[in-house]
Amino acid sequence: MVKRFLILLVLIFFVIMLMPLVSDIQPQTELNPLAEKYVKDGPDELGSANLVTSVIVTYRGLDTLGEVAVLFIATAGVGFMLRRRKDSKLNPQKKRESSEILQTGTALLTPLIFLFGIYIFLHGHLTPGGGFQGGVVIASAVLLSLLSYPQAEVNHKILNAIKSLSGAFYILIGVLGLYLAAGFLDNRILPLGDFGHLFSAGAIPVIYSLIGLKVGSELVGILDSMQRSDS
Amino acid sequence: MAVFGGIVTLIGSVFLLLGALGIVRMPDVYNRMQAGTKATTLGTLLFLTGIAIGQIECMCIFRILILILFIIFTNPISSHALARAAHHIGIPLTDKSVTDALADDESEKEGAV
Amino acid sequence: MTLVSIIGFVLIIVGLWGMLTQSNIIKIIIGFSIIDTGIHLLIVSIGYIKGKTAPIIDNSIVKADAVNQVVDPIPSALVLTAIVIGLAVTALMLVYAVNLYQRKQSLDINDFEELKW
Amino acid sequence: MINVIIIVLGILMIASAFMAIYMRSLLSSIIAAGVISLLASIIYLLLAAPDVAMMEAAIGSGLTTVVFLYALSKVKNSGEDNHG
Repeated sequence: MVKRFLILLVLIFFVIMLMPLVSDIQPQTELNPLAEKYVKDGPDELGSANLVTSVIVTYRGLDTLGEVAVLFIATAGVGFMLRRRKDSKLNPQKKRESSEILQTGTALLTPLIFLFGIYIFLHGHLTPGGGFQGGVVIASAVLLSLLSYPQAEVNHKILNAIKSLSGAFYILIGVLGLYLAAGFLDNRILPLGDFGHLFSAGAIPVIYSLIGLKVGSELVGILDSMQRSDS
Repeated sequence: MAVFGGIVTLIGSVFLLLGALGIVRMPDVYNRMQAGTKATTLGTLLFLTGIAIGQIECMCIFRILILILFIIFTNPISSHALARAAHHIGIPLTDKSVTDALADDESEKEGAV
Repeated sequence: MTLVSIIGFVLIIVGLWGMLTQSNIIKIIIGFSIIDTGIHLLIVSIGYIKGKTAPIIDNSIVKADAVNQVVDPIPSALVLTAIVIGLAVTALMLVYAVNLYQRKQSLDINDFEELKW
Repeated sequence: MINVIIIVLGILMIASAFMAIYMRSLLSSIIAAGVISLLASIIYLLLAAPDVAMMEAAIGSGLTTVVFLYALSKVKNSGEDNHG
Protein backbone atom coordinates (compact mmCIF):
# COMPACT_ATOMS: atom_id res chain seq x y z
CA MET A 1 0.00 0.00 0.00
CA VAL A 2 2.86 2.32 0.84
CA LYS A 3 4.36 1.45 -2.53
CA ARG A 4 1.17 2.41 -4.39
CA PHE A 5 1.12 5.70 -2.52
CA LEU A 6 4.74 6.42 -3.41
CA ILE A 7 4.08 5.62 -7.07
CA LEU A 8 1.12 7.98 -7.06
CA LEU A 9 3.30 10.67 -5.50
CA VAL A 10 5.98 10.20 -8.16
CA LEU A 11 3.35 10.36 -10.87
CA ILE A 12 1.85 13.58 -9.51
CA PHE A 13 5.35 15.03 -9.38
CA PHE A 14 5.84 14.07 -13.03
CA VAL A 15 2.52 15.63 -14.03
CA ILE A 16 3.39 18.91 -12.31
CA MET A 17 6.85 18.87 -13.85
CA LEU A 18 5.73 18.14 -17.40
CA MET A 19 2.55 20.21 -17.37
CA PRO A 20 4.22 23.44 -18.64
CA LEU A 21 5.49 21.45 -21.63
CA VAL A 22 1.94 20.66 -22.70
CA SER A 23 0.23 23.86 -21.62
CA ASP A 24 2.71 25.91 -23.64
CA ILE A 25 1.61 24.28 -26.90
CA GLN A 26 -0.61 26.89 -28.48
CA PRO A 27 -2.63 26.27 -31.61
CA GLN A 28 -0.45 27.81 -34.29
CA THR A 29 -1.62 29.97 -37.14
CA GLU A 30 1.55 30.24 -39.22
CA LEU A 31 4.83 28.41 -39.72
CA ASN A 32 7.85 29.18 -37.57
CA PRO A 33 10.84 30.74 -39.38
CA LEU A 34 12.84 27.52 -39.87
CA ALA A 35 9.90 25.64 -41.35
CA GLU A 36 9.06 28.65 -43.48
CA LYS A 37 12.56 28.57 -44.95
CA TYR A 38 12.29 24.86 -45.67
CA VAL A 39 8.88 25.22 -47.31
CA LYS A 40 9.83 28.31 -49.30
CA ASP A 41 13.27 27.27 -50.53
CA GLY A 42 12.94 23.49 -50.49
CA PRO A 43 11.13 22.88 -53.78
CA ASP A 44 13.45 25.11 -55.82
CA GLU A 45 16.65 24.17 -54.03
CA LEU A 46 16.24 20.41 -53.89
CA GLY A 47 13.45 19.70 -56.38
CA SER A 48 11.53 17.37 -54.09
CA ALA A 49 7.73 17.69 -54.00
CA ASN A 50 7.40 15.92 -50.65
CA LEU A 51 8.87 18.37 -48.15
CA VAL A 52 9.11 15.77 -45.39
CA THR A 53 11.42 13.81 -47.66
CA SER A 54 13.63 16.79 -48.32
CA VAL A 55 13.88 17.46 -44.58
CA ILE A 56 14.73 13.82 -43.81
CA VAL A 57 17.15 13.11 -46.64
CA THR A 58 19.00 16.36 -47.11
CA TYR A 59 18.37 19.10 -44.58
CA ARG A 60 18.55 16.68 -41.65
CA GLY A 61 20.47 13.95 -43.47
CA LEU A 62 23.06 13.56 -40.75
CA ASP A 63 20.31 12.80 -38.22
CA THR A 64 18.94 10.11 -40.51
CA LEU A 65 22.40 8.60 -40.79
CA GLY A 66 22.49 8.47 -36.99
CA GLU A 67 19.06 6.82 -36.85
CA VAL A 68 20.13 4.16 -39.35
CA ALA A 69 23.22 3.55 -37.23
CA VAL A 70 21.04 3.13 -34.10
CA LEU A 71 18.84 0.69 -36.02
CA PHE A 72 21.93 -1.28 -37.04
CA ILE A 73 23.20 -1.43 -33.45
CA ALA A 74 19.81 -2.59 -32.14
CA THR A 75 19.62 -5.32 -34.79
CA ALA A 76 23.14 -6.44 -33.93
CA GLY A 77 22.09 -6.58 -30.27
CA VAL A 78 19.04 -8.72 -31.06
CA GLY A 79 21.12 -11.08 -33.21
CA PHE A 80 23.79 -11.33 -30.52
CA MET A 81 21.35 -12.12 -27.71
CA LEU A 82 19.53 -14.76 -29.77
CA ARG A 83 22.57 -16.30 -31.40
CA ARG A 84 22.46 -19.98 -32.22
CA ARG A 85 24.54 -21.91 -29.77
CA LYS A 86 27.00 -24.14 -31.55
CA ASP A 87 26.98 -26.93 -29.00
CA SER A 88 23.22 -27.24 -28.62
CA LYS A 89 21.68 -29.95 -30.77
CA LEU A 90 19.55 -28.63 -33.54
CA ASN A 91 16.24 -30.32 -33.04
CA PRO A 92 13.98 -29.23 -35.86
CA GLN A 93 10.68 -29.74 -34.12
CA LYS A 94 8.01 -30.69 -36.54
CA LYS A 95 5.81 -27.73 -37.26
CA ARG A 96 2.37 -27.96 -38.71
CA GLU A 97 2.26 -27.37 -42.42
CA SER A 98 0.14 -24.42 -43.40
CA SER A 99 -2.79 -25.09 -45.67
CA GLU A 100 -2.74 -24.99 -49.43
CA ILE A 101 -4.97 -21.93 -49.64
CA LEU A 102 -2.58 -19.94 -47.49
CA GLN A 103 0.47 -21.08 -49.44
CA THR A 104 -1.07 -20.23 -52.81
CA GLY A 105 -2.23 -16.86 -51.53
CA THR A 106 1.21 -16.11 -50.16
CA ALA A 107 2.89 -17.06 -53.42
CA LEU A 108 0.53 -14.68 -55.18
CA LEU A 109 0.77 -11.80 -52.73
CA THR A 110 4.43 -11.69 -51.73
CA PRO A 111 5.79 -10.41 -55.08
CA LEU A 112 2.99 -7.83 -55.22
CA ILE A 113 3.84 -6.55 -51.74
CA PHE A 114 7.53 -6.42 -52.65
CA LEU A 115 6.64 -4.40 -55.73
CA PHE A 116 4.51 -2.07 -53.62
CA GLY A 117 7.41 -1.52 -51.20
CA ILE A 118 9.77 -0.70 -54.07
CA TYR A 119 7.16 1.67 -55.52
CA ILE A 120 6.87 3.44 -52.17
CA PHE A 121 10.56 4.12 -51.77
CA LEU A 122 11.14 5.07 -55.40
CA HIS A 123 8.33 7.64 -55.24
CA GLY A 124 9.37 8.97 -51.86
CA HIS A 125 9.98 12.46 -53.26
CA LEU A 126 6.58 12.68 -54.99
CA THR A 127 3.96 10.96 -52.83
CA PRO A 128 3.60 10.25 -49.11
CA GLY A 129 6.04 7.54 -48.18
CA GLY A 130 9.69 6.93 -48.61
CA GLY A 131 12.54 4.73 -47.59
CA PHE A 132 11.40 3.98 -44.08
CA GLN A 133 7.84 3.07 -45.09
CA GLY A 134 9.01 1.05 -48.09
CA GLY A 135 11.45 -0.87 -45.93
CA VAL A 136 8.69 -1.70 -43.46
CA VAL A 137 6.42 -2.93 -46.27
CA ILE A 138 9.20 -5.17 -47.61
CA ALA A 139 9.81 -6.53 -44.13
CA SER A 140 6.12 -7.38 -43.79
CA ALA A 141 6.22 -9.22 -47.14
CA VAL A 142 9.08 -11.36 -45.83
CA LEU A 143 7.14 -11.85 -42.59
CA LEU A 144 4.17 -13.16 -44.58
CA SER A 145 6.28 -15.81 -46.25
CA LEU A 146 8.00 -16.70 -42.97
CA LEU A 147 4.61 -17.25 -41.38
CA SER A 148 3.11 -19.34 -44.15
CA TYR A 149 6.16 -21.51 -44.87
CA PRO A 150 7.36 -22.54 -41.40
CA GLN A 151 10.31 -24.54 -42.75
CA ALA A 152 11.65 -21.67 -44.82
CA GLU A 153 14.84 -19.89 -43.84
CA VAL A 154 16.14 -16.47 -44.78
CA ASN A 155 19.31 -16.59 -46.85
CA HIS A 156 21.75 -14.90 -44.51
CA LYS A 157 24.46 -14.30 -47.08
CA ILE A 158 22.16 -12.27 -49.33
CA LEU A 159 20.66 -10.47 -46.33
CA ASN A 160 24.05 -9.48 -44.97
CA ALA A 161 25.23 -8.44 -48.42
CA ILE A 162 22.22 -6.14 -48.91
CA LYS A 163 22.66 -4.74 -45.41
CA SER A 164 26.35 -3.91 -45.78
CA LEU A 165 26.27 -2.76 -49.39
CA SER A 166 23.36 -0.37 -48.92
CA GLY A 167 24.93 1.10 -45.79
CA ALA A 168 28.30 1.53 -47.51
CA PHE A 169 26.80 3.15 -50.60
CA TYR A 170 24.77 5.49 -48.40
CA ILE A 171 27.97 6.80 -46.79
CA LEU A 172 29.68 6.88 -50.19
CA ILE A 173 26.98 9.10 -51.71
CA GLY A 174 27.26 11.36 -48.68
CA VAL A 175 31.00 11.76 -49.21
CA LEU A 176 30.44 12.33 -52.95
CA GLY A 177 28.16 15.20 -52.00
CA LEU A 178 31.07 16.64 -50.02
CA TYR A 179 33.20 16.59 -53.17
CA LEU A 180 30.79 17.49 -55.96
CA ALA A 181 28.24 19.69 -54.20
CA ALA A 182 27.85 21.84 -51.14
CA GLY A 183 28.15 19.36 -48.27
CA PHE A 184 27.72 15.93 -46.77
CA LEU A 185 24.64 14.12 -48.20
CA ASP A 186 23.86 16.95 -50.60
CA ASN A 187 21.52 15.69 -53.31
CA ARG A 188 22.69 18.01 -56.07
CA ILE A 189 25.38 15.64 -57.32
CA LEU A 190 22.87 14.58 -59.99
CA PRO A 191 20.87 17.03 -62.15
CA LEU A 192 17.66 18.19 -60.48
CA GLY A 193 15.43 17.42 -63.47
CA ASP A 194 11.80 18.43 -63.93
CA PHE A 195 9.89 19.17 -60.77
CA GLY A 196 7.34 16.47 -60.02
CA HIS A 197 8.67 13.67 -62.24
CA LEU A 198 10.16 10.35 -61.21
CA PHE A 199 13.70 11.17 -62.32
CA SER A 200 14.05 14.43 -60.48
CA ALA A 201 15.24 15.81 -57.18
CA GLY A 202 18.86 14.87 -57.79
CA ALA A 203 20.13 12.04 -55.64
CA ILE A 204 17.09 11.86 -53.33
CA PRO A 205 15.53 8.75 -54.98
CA VAL A 206 18.89 6.98 -54.88
CA ILE A 207 19.54 7.83 -51.24
CA TYR A 208 16.00 6.94 -50.21
CA SER A 209 16.18 3.61 -52.07
CA LEU A 210 19.36 2.78 -50.20
CA ILE A 211 17.72 3.75 -46.89
CA GLY A 212 14.74 1.58 -47.81
CA LEU A 213 16.90 -1.46 -48.56
CA LYS A 214 18.87 -0.87 -45.36
CA VAL A 215 15.79 -0.51 -43.12
CA GLY A 216 14.04 -3.45 -44.79
CA SER A 217 16.98 -5.79 -44.39
CA GLU A 218 17.55 -4.73 -40.77
CA LEU A 219 13.91 -5.37 -39.88
CA VAL A 220 13.99 -8.73 -41.68
CA GLY A 221 17.07 -9.54 -39.60
CA ILE A 222 15.18 -8.74 -36.37
CA LEU A 223 12.16 -10.83 -37.41
CA ASP A 224 14.36 -13.74 -38.50
CA SER A 225 16.28 -13.84 -35.23
CA MET A 226 13.03 -13.64 -33.23
CA GLN A 227 11.44 -16.39 -35.33
CA ARG A 228 14.10 -19.06 -34.94
CA SER A 229 12.74 -21.42 -32.33
CA ASP A 230 15.89 -23.16 -31.15
CA SER A 231 17.57 -20.34 -29.27
CA MET B 1 -25.02 8.93 -61.54
CA ALA B 2 -24.27 10.33 -58.10
CA VAL B 3 -27.63 9.09 -56.80
CA PHE B 4 -27.02 5.60 -58.18
CA GLY B 5 -23.55 5.51 -56.59
CA GLY B 6 -25.07 6.64 -53.32
CA ILE B 7 -27.60 3.81 -53.42
CA VAL B 8 -24.88 1.21 -54.05
CA THR B 9 -22.83 2.64 -51.19
CA LEU B 10 -25.89 2.48 -48.92
CA ILE B 11 -26.44 -1.20 -49.79
CA GLY B 12 -22.79 -1.87 -48.99
CA SER B 13 -23.07 -0.21 -45.61
CA VAL B 14 -26.20 -2.28 -44.87
CA PHE B 15 -24.10 -5.41 -45.47
CA LEU B 16 -21.41 -4.06 -43.14
CA LEU B 17 -24.05 -3.46 -40.47
CA LEU B 18 -25.37 -7.00 -40.90
CA GLY B 19 -21.83 -8.33 -40.54
CA ALA B 20 -21.37 -6.45 -37.28
CA LEU B 21 -24.73 -7.77 -36.07
CA GLY B 22 -23.64 -11.29 -36.97
CA ILE B 23 -20.47 -10.98 -34.91
CA VAL B 24 -22.61 -10.18 -31.87
CA ARG B 25 -25.36 -12.76 -32.50
CA MET B 26 -23.57 -15.90 -33.70
CA PRO B 27 -22.94 -18.73 -31.21
CA ASP B 28 -19.28 -19.69 -31.65
CA VAL B 29 -15.97 -18.45 -33.08
CA TYR B 30 -16.31 -20.04 -36.49
CA ASN B 31 -19.78 -18.73 -37.20
CA ARG B 32 -18.75 -15.27 -36.05
CA MET B 33 -15.75 -15.37 -38.34
CA GLN B 34 -18.04 -16.39 -41.19
CA ALA B 35 -20.30 -13.40 -40.58
CA GLY B 36 -17.33 -11.10 -40.10
CA THR B 37 -15.74 -12.16 -43.38
CA LYS B 38 -18.41 -12.80 -45.95
CA ALA B 39 -20.65 -9.88 -45.14
CA THR B 40 -17.81 -7.40 -44.71
CA THR B 41 -16.10 -8.48 -47.94
CA LEU B 42 -19.26 -7.96 -49.94
CA GLY B 43 -20.05 -4.76 -48.04
CA THR B 44 -16.61 -3.26 -48.69
CA LEU B 45 -16.73 -4.23 -52.34
CA LEU B 46 -20.13 -2.58 -52.82
CA PHE B 47 -18.94 0.47 -50.87
CA LEU B 48 -15.92 0.95 -53.12
CA THR B 49 -17.96 0.32 -56.27
CA GLY B 50 -20.45 2.94 -55.14
CA ILE B 51 -17.65 5.46 -54.68
CA ALA B 52 -16.31 4.65 -58.17
CA ILE B 53 -19.75 5.16 -59.71
CA GLY B 54 -20.54 8.31 -57.77
CA GLN B 55 -17.21 10.01 -58.46
CA ILE B 56 -16.88 8.86 -62.04
CA GLU B 57 -15.30 12.10 -63.22
CA CYS B 58 -12.21 11.72 -60.99
CA MET B 59 -10.88 8.75 -63.00
CA CYS B 60 -10.08 6.86 -59.83
CA ILE B 61 -11.81 3.69 -61.10
CA PHE B 62 -8.51 1.88 -61.79
CA ARG B 63 -7.26 2.56 -58.30
CA ILE B 64 -10.53 1.27 -56.90
CA LEU B 65 -10.27 -1.84 -59.07
CA ILE B 66 -6.83 -2.55 -57.59
CA LEU B 67 -8.23 -2.02 -54.08
CA ILE B 68 -11.08 -4.45 -54.79
CA LEU B 69 -8.61 -7.02 -56.12
CA PHE B 70 -6.51 -6.76 -52.97
CA ILE B 71 -9.53 -7.12 -50.71
CA ILE B 72 -10.66 -10.21 -52.64
CA PHE B 73 -7.19 -11.72 -52.20
CA THR B 74 -6.46 -10.90 -48.60
CA ASN B 75 -9.70 -10.95 -46.64
CA PRO B 76 -10.78 -14.60 -47.18
CA ILE B 77 -7.20 -15.91 -46.90
CA SER B 78 -6.55 -14.21 -43.59
CA SER B 79 -9.82 -15.34 -42.07
CA HIS B 80 -9.18 -18.87 -43.35
CA ALA B 81 -5.81 -18.89 -41.59
CA LEU B 82 -7.39 -17.56 -38.39
CA ALA B 83 -10.15 -20.18 -38.39
CA ARG B 84 -7.66 -22.97 -39.04
CA ALA B 85 -5.45 -21.80 -36.16
CA ALA B 86 -8.49 -21.61 -33.88
CA HIS B 87 -9.41 -25.19 -34.82
CA HIS B 88 -5.82 -26.28 -34.21
CA ILE B 89 -5.66 -25.00 -30.63
CA GLY B 90 -8.97 -26.71 -29.90
CA ILE B 91 -11.63 -24.05 -29.57
CA PRO B 92 -14.87 -26.09 -29.45
CA LEU B 93 -17.64 -25.85 -31.98
CA THR B 94 -21.11 -24.93 -30.86
CA ASP B 95 -23.45 -27.71 -29.71
CA LYS B 96 -25.77 -27.19 -32.65
CA SER B 97 -23.17 -27.99 -35.29
CA VAL B 98 -23.62 -31.24 -37.20
CA THR B 99 -20.26 -32.09 -38.73
CA ASP B 100 -16.61 -31.14 -38.41
CA ALA B 101 -15.06 -31.73 -41.82
CA LEU B 102 -11.58 -30.47 -40.93
CA ALA B 103 -11.24 -32.88 -38.00
CA ASP B 104 -12.39 -35.79 -40.20
CA ASP B 105 -9.90 -34.74 -42.85
CA GLU B 106 -6.97 -34.58 -40.47
CA SER B 107 -7.75 -37.88 -38.74
CA GLU B 108 -7.95 -39.51 -42.16
CA LYS B 109 -4.55 -38.09 -43.04
CA GLU B 110 -3.04 -39.35 -39.80
CA GLY B 111 -4.55 -42.79 -40.42
CA ALA B 112 -3.04 -42.91 -43.89
CA VAL B 113 0.44 -42.13 -42.54
CA MET C 1 -2.87 23.39 -25.22
CA THR C 2 -4.50 21.51 -28.04
CA LEU C 3 -6.73 18.46 -28.01
CA VAL C 4 -4.23 15.97 -29.41
CA SER C 5 -1.46 17.13 -27.09
CA ILE C 6 -3.75 16.42 -24.12
CA ILE C 7 -4.38 12.90 -25.45
CA GLY C 8 -0.65 12.36 -25.86
CA PHE C 9 0.05 13.63 -22.37
CA VAL C 10 -2.59 11.35 -20.82
CA LEU C 11 -1.13 8.39 -22.72
CA ILE C 12 2.35 9.20 -21.39
CA ILE C 13 1.03 9.31 -17.80
CA VAL C 14 -0.99 6.08 -18.23
CA GLY C 15 2.03 4.29 -19.68
CA LEU C 16 4.22 5.51 -16.82
CA TRP C 17 1.62 4.31 -14.30
CA GLY C 18 1.59 0.90 -15.99
CA MET C 19 5.38 0.66 -15.98
CA LEU C 20 5.58 1.48 -12.28
CA THR C 21 2.71 -0.66 -10.98
CA GLN C 22 2.94 -3.87 -13.03
CA SER C 23 5.41 -6.56 -12.09
CA ASN C 24 5.36 -8.64 -15.30
CA ILE C 25 8.27 -7.68 -17.56
CA ILE C 26 6.25 -7.88 -20.79
CA LYS C 27 3.62 -5.59 -19.26
CA ILE C 28 6.40 -3.11 -18.46
CA ILE C 29 7.51 -3.19 -22.10
CA ILE C 30 3.90 -2.64 -23.22
CA GLY C 31 3.81 0.41 -20.92
CA PHE C 32 6.97 1.64 -22.61
CA SER C 33 5.40 1.35 -26.06
CA ILE C 34 2.33 3.27 -24.83
CA ILE C 35 4.66 6.08 -23.68
CA ASP C 36 6.26 5.96 -27.13
CA THR C 37 2.92 6.48 -28.89
CA GLY C 38 2.04 9.33 -26.54
CA ILE C 39 5.29 11.17 -27.20
CA HIS C 40 4.82 10.80 -30.96
CA LEU C 41 1.31 12.24 -30.75
CA LEU C 42 2.63 15.14 -28.67
CA ILE C 43 5.36 15.97 -31.19
CA VAL C 44 3.06 15.76 -34.22
CA SER C 45 0.47 17.98 -32.53
CA ILE C 46 3.07 20.76 -32.24
CA GLY C 47 3.37 21.06 -36.00
CA TYR C 48 -0.32 21.03 -36.88
CA ILE C 49 -1.86 24.22 -38.18
CA LYS C 50 -5.62 24.32 -38.46
CA GLY C 51 -7.03 24.18 -41.97
CA LYS C 52 -3.77 23.46 -43.79
CA THR C 53 -2.83 20.34 -45.73
CA ALA C 54 0.07 17.92 -45.82
CA PRO C 55 3.47 19.26 -46.93
CA ILE C 56 3.41 17.64 -50.37
CA ILE C 57 3.36 19.96 -53.35
CA ASP C 58 1.17 18.54 -56.10
CA ASN C 59 -1.57 19.83 -58.37
CA SER C 60 -3.75 21.09 -55.54
CA ILE C 61 -1.12 23.44 -54.09
CA VAL C 62 0.42 26.41 -55.86
CA LYS C 63 4.18 26.24 -55.44
CA ALA C 64 4.64 29.94 -54.81
CA ASP C 65 1.91 30.07 -52.19
CA ALA C 66 2.94 26.89 -50.38
CA VAL C 67 3.97 28.74 -47.23
CA ASN C 68 0.38 29.64 -46.48
CA GLN C 69 -1.05 26.23 -47.30
CA VAL C 70 1.00 23.46 -45.67
CA VAL C 71 1.74 22.35 -42.12
CA ASP C 72 5.15 22.14 -40.49
CA PRO C 73 7.18 19.26 -42.03
CA ILE C 74 9.84 19.05 -39.32
CA PRO C 75 7.84 17.24 -36.56
CA SER C 76 6.66 14.67 -39.14
CA ALA C 77 10.25 14.00 -40.15
CA LEU C 78 11.33 13.61 -36.51
CA VAL C 79 8.51 11.21 -35.65
CA LEU C 80 9.03 9.16 -38.81
CA THR C 81 12.51 8.09 -37.79
CA ALA C 82 11.59 7.81 -34.11
CA ILE C 83 8.94 5.16 -34.85
CA VAL C 84 11.46 2.83 -36.54
CA ILE C 85 13.91 3.26 -33.68
CA GLY C 86 11.05 2.55 -31.26
CA LEU C 87 10.42 -0.81 -32.94
CA ALA C 88 14.09 -1.76 -32.82
CA VAL C 89 14.43 -0.80 -29.16
CA THR C 90 11.23 -2.69 -28.26
CA ALA C 91 12.57 -5.81 -29.98
CA LEU C 92 15.85 -5.48 -28.07
CA MET C 93 14.00 -5.18 -24.74
CA LEU C 94 11.83 -8.20 -25.55
CA VAL C 95 14.93 -10.26 -26.34
CA TYR C 96 16.38 -9.29 -22.97
CA ALA C 97 13.10 -10.36 -21.33
CA VAL C 98 13.25 -13.75 -23.09
CA ASN C 99 16.83 -14.22 -21.93
CA LEU C 100 15.90 -13.34 -18.34
CA TYR C 101 13.06 -15.85 -18.53
CA GLN C 102 15.43 -18.58 -19.67
CA ARG C 103 17.68 -17.89 -16.67
CA LYS C 104 15.03 -18.02 -13.94
CA GLN C 105 11.83 -19.41 -15.53
CA SER C 106 9.97 -16.35 -14.35
CA LEU C 107 8.81 -13.04 -15.76
CA ASP C 108 8.10 -11.37 -12.42
CA ILE C 109 10.40 -8.41 -11.87
CA ASN C 110 10.41 -9.10 -8.11
CA ASP C 111 12.22 -12.40 -8.62
CA PHE C 112 15.29 -10.70 -9.99
CA GLU C 113 16.93 -9.32 -6.89
CA GLU C 114 20.63 -9.72 -7.57
CA LEU C 115 21.03 -6.01 -8.25
CA LYS C 116 18.61 -4.81 -5.58
CA TRP C 117 19.85 -2.45 -2.93
CA MET D 1 -16.61 17.88 -36.59
CA ILE D 2 -12.92 17.00 -36.63
CA ASN D 3 -12.76 17.76 -32.92
CA VAL D 4 -15.54 15.28 -32.20
CA ILE D 5 -13.72 12.53 -34.11
CA ILE D 6 -10.48 13.29 -32.28
CA ILE D 7 -12.24 13.22 -28.88
CA VAL D 8 -13.85 9.84 -29.63
CA LEU D 9 -10.54 8.41 -30.86
CA GLY D 10 -8.76 9.77 -27.79
CA ILE D 11 -11.25 8.19 -25.40
CA LEU D 12 -10.90 4.87 -27.21
CA MET D 13 -7.10 5.12 -27.07
CA ILE D 14 -7.00 5.85 -23.35
CA ALA D 15 -9.50 3.04 -22.67
CA SER D 16 -7.39 0.57 -24.62
CA ALA D 17 -4.28 1.81 -22.80
CA PHE D 18 -5.93 0.90 -19.48
CA MET D 19 -7.01 -2.43 -20.99
CA ALA D 20 -3.45 -3.10 -22.12
CA ILE D 21 -2.22 -2.54 -18.58
CA TYR D 22 -4.93 -4.33 -16.60
CA MET D 23 -5.94 -7.28 -18.82
CA ARG D 24 -5.24 -10.61 -17.16
CA SER D 25 -3.87 -12.47 -20.18
CA LEU D 26 -0.77 -11.18 -21.91
CA LEU D 27 -2.20 -11.93 -25.36
CA SER D 28 -5.12 -9.56 -24.81
CA SER D 29 -2.88 -6.77 -23.60
CA ILE D 30 -0.62 -7.13 -26.63
CA ILE D 31 -3.66 -6.84 -28.92
CA ALA D 32 -4.88 -3.80 -26.99
CA ALA D 33 -1.47 -2.17 -27.39
CA GLY D 34 -1.77 -2.73 -31.12
CA VAL D 35 -5.19 -1.08 -31.15
CA ILE D 36 -3.67 2.06 -29.61
CA SER D 37 -1.23 2.36 -32.50
CA LEU D 38 -3.94 1.78 -35.10
CA LEU D 39 -6.10 4.57 -33.63
CA ALA D 40 -3.04 6.82 -33.41
CA SER D 41 -2.47 6.39 -37.14
CA ILE D 42 -5.99 7.71 -37.83
CA ILE D 43 -5.20 10.76 -35.69
CA TYR D 44 -2.01 11.36 -37.69
CA LEU D 45 -4.07 11.28 -40.87
CA LEU D 46 -6.40 13.92 -39.40
CA LEU D 47 -3.38 16.03 -38.40
CA ALA D 48 -2.21 16.18 -42.08
CA ALA D 49 0.80 13.89 -41.63
CA PRO D 50 0.20 11.00 -44.07
CA ASP D 51 3.82 9.83 -43.97
CA VAL D 52 3.65 9.27 -40.23
CA ALA D 53 0.24 7.62 -40.57
CA MET D 54 1.60 5.03 -43.02
CA MET D 55 4.54 4.37 -40.75
CA GLU D 56 2.45 3.96 -37.62
CA ALA D 57 -0.11 1.70 -39.31
CA ALA D 58 2.59 -0.60 -40.66
CA ILE D 59 4.93 -0.66 -37.68
CA GLY D 60 2.80 0.04 -34.64
CA SER D 61 -0.04 -2.32 -35.35
CA GLY D 62 1.79 -4.78 -37.61
CA LEU D 63 5.39 -5.46 -36.83
CA THR D 64 5.43 -4.50 -33.13
CA THR D 65 2.52 -6.85 -32.42
CA VAL D 66 4.25 -9.67 -34.29
CA VAL D 67 7.52 -9.10 -32.42
CA PHE D 68 5.62 -9.16 -29.10
CA LEU D 69 3.86 -12.38 -30.12
CA TYR D 70 7.15 -14.05 -31.09
CA ALA D 71 8.59 -13.15 -27.69
CA LEU D 72 5.44 -14.45 -25.98
CA SER D 73 5.63 -17.77 -27.83
CA LYS D 74 9.30 -18.13 -26.86
CA VAL D 75 8.39 -17.51 -23.22
CA LYS D 76 5.44 -19.89 -23.23
CA ASN D 77 7.10 -22.77 -25.07
CA SER D 78 9.84 -23.23 -22.53
CA GLY D 79 7.74 -23.40 -19.38
CA GLU D 80 4.37 -23.10 -17.76
CA ASP D 81 1.97 -20.27 -18.43
CA ASN D 82 2.75 -17.14 -16.58
CA HIS D 83 -0.18 -14.82 -16.55
CA GLY D 84 0.54 -11.42 -15.11
